[in-house]
Amino acid sequence: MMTTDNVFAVLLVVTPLVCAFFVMGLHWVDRRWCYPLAVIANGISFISAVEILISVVKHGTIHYRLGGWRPPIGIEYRIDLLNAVVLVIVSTVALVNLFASYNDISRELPEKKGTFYSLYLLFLTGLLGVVVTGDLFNLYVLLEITSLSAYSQIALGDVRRGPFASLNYIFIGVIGASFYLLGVGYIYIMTGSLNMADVAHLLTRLHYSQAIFVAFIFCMVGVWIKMALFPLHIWLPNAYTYAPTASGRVIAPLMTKVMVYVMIRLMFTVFGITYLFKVVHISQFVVWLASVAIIYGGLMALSQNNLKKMLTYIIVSEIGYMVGGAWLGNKLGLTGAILHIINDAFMTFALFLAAGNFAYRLGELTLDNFNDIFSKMPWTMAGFVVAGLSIIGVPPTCGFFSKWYLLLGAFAARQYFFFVALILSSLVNAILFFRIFEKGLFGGGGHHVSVRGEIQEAPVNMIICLGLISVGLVVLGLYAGDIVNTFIIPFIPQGLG
Amino acid sequence: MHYLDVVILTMVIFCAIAALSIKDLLGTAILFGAYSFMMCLLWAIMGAVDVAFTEASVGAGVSTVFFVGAIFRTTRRTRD
Amino acid sequence: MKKLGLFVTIICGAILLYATGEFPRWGEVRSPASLHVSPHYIKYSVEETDVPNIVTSVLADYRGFDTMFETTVIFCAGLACFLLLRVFGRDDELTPEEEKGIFYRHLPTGIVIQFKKEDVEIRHKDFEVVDSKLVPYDLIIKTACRVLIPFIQLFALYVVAHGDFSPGGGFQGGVIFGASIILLAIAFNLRSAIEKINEKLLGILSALGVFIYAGIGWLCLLLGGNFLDYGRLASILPVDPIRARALGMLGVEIGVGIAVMAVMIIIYINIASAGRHDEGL
Amino acid sequence: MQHIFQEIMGKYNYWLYIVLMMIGLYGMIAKNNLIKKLVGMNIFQTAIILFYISIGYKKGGTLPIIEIPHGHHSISPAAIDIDKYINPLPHVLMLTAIVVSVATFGVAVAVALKIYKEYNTLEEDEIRMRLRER
Repeated sequence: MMTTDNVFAVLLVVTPLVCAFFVMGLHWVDRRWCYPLAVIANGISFISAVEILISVVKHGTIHYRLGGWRPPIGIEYRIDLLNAVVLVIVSTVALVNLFASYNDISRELPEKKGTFYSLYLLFLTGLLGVVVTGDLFNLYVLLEITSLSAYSQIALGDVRRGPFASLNYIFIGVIGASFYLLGVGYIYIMTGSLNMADVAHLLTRLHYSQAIFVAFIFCMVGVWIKMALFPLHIWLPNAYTYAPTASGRVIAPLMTKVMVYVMIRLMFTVFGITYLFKVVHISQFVVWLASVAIIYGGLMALSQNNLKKMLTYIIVSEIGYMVGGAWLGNKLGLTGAILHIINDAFMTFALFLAAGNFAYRLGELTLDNFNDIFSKMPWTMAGFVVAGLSIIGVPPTCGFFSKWYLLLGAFAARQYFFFVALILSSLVNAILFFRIFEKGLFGGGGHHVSVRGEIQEAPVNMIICLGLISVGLVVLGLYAGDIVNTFIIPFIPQGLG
Repeated sequence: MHYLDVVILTMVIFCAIAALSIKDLLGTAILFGAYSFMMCLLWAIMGAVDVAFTEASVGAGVSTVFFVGAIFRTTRRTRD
Repeated sequence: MKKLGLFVTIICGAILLYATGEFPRWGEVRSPASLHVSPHYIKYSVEETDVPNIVTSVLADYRGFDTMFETTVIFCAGLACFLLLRVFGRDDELTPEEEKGIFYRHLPTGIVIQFKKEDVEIRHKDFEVVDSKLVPYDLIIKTACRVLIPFIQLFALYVVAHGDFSPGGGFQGGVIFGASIILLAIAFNLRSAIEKINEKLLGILSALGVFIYAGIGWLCLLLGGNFLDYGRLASILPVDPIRARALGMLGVEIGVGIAVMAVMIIIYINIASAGRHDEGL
Repeated sequence: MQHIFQEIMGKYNYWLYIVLMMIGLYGMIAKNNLIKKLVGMNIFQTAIILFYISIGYKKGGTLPIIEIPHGHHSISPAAIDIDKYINPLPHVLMLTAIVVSVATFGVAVAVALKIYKEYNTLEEDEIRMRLRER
């Protein structure tokens, strides 16, 4: 009756899921096996993701019918270029982080190591599932797995502030997810379907419906809450700052990027460009909001005295880039936004990796602790410099290219406020990072006795991970043109200006 | 049939407001249990028996127990 | 905060209200939602899956993938409660009363006595350790629960097994089974419940339950079908593909039931004792 | 007049779900006690579930369990009248949503207990005050 589809599509999600159960079981049997199993599971996901990307580039969109049912009846996985690229990003970042976090977890959560890895794998499952699915409700369920594991990982962090930050995140996250669910409900009552492609087809004759407009607003606001776009970002800085190092490093770069992916998927696949830019006239407003987010994030980052908190505000600002780019309504803007998803995931990951290395040796991450850090931790600092330059947007690194596309897009769309915000943000980032570089180089060896004794370079595995990612930033920059041509241009929907 | 529906809907809203405004957390827990039970009746009327069954066992049953457990481990008093 | 809350709430309410004008009437038979996808389920559920309860067939088969993740959500909650709350040993200070010694209750009479720590350790079936004198002890409740619990558990098993034909299924059955153990923990005390079904077992059961679900999915994959395509199970079961779907669903429901049962108990014991696994409520 | 009355009778279920949702949302944002916020969260989620269940309802429809005629093992698709059975899809979705909400609730309670252990209070403003003191 039915043929089998590309098996990697399901291996990708189910392997970490099944291994999470084994890791949980092994926690009571022999804890030494938990870590290798987690690495293996993550590795299989990574290989599947790469395999899928190659297959999509060669043969086009992959369909996988779960349970063998045809799409609107059953759940379908539909993987095009955008999914495939984001899948590779997610699995790479999670895998590298797993290598880097071995020491942190042994130090921060020695007793509950096994169960923590189980939670980590569930988080990965959720993210991959959100990216790969082609069903609106399935997306909600996986979003909740992701969020639930993120909440509990954050609550495990800083004893004093972690749980409170986590509970705030829970409340706001539940509002976001429920808004999304409401939006889906409104779509369902008007169309009767939950499959994205099917809904997109049915929506073409419902463009001027009030209910669909409300559904659109609620889906978007829900996603914005989850990704922390400017006025809805209040949960993010605390939650990401006080998470355990190992989880903060993966939650911070991935959660927001995946939510941006969800936004782009909803916008361009489900609602379609005609609806976005011809029927609903909110793009001007959203781009404006994104510009405010960029400036606000930058200014708040300037006023922080803690490196991790500063980085979280940089994330708030980067979200503005991607949202603004996607809503510019032209090819260049969308290209920039998607390229920035790729680049920003790795840039923020590199920054958080470096912050993790510093935290491992310094303990507190107040900026004064960075005095003369270049001589103590040269390799970590080198990686940090590359990541910082990339965030600022200095040419050979990848940050420059996505920013360039966004600037061109803003100019073409005559969104000069967004244009100015982008340039201003580069300046602010330059001040932010050069302030730290300057301290690290010329800060003088004032007080150098940290809680953890003599400061030295971070463990080798952490250095290697950071080095890998920072070299990756330059490589991504050098091949930016190829990435745009192979992965992004074919995805851009026809009809964008 | 219609009237029963309206009466239960009113009770649901009443329970929700009461659960949020009462100053004793144990009372909140019990009212929340009542709220869940009313909700479950409402769904049973609308023919969603499976959902009603789940809500009866989860919302009115286990959730309330979790609530009471949490209140027992923390405090009963609140200012709002 | 109050004003902000009111403002946000009213805005949301107004936007939602604005859209209801276009909705089909409540109870409308020919609404878009009941004309597009759902007729397929109603018409073909029996023919394609041999399960008359459409909710079960959609839950476990047509949209079985959702349900697998729903069970994973529950598993994740249990894991999170364990990770967040469980403390090993007693981390806080003892109350002055407890410092003097350990309380024992003589079960036949209900009298509580206290021994100094160093003195003796009583291991006798008539005595049990309690935390303080205030823990109530009621023979009537205990006896009533002792009678009630087997019936609750029997009902839970019925709900799991009969989910194909009547309301119910793995999730409800699992919650009811878990509730029976929670009842035991409330009526007696947490310690005696944990003695019956210990933490390690619960952890492994919760993982096992979800693993049964995912494992059946894998099995279908290995037998050459798509993930969760229960029809493929027919090649190892002595039935036709349609019946195999019903059996696959039953297997999956059992997995859900086990996982949910274990997780409900894990959450309860961790919340009721704040992770110390002592007397409980 | 007749029209307005019909409109009210046809939509009141949706309106009341909105009222419930507003109550829950308000409780979640404006209440100070963390347990109260949790109650608000649950009310909010059940209101959405009520909305979905309302979508599925059909007047005169019966439970979504197919009646197989006595003495038969199966029933042919042609013999089933789709208008007779309530739409089962929202029920399935909401079973999942209930499970998700109870899972979130469990985690939230666990986190709240952890907060109580640290601050010895569940009032949000007191916790914020303590945080500022440090």
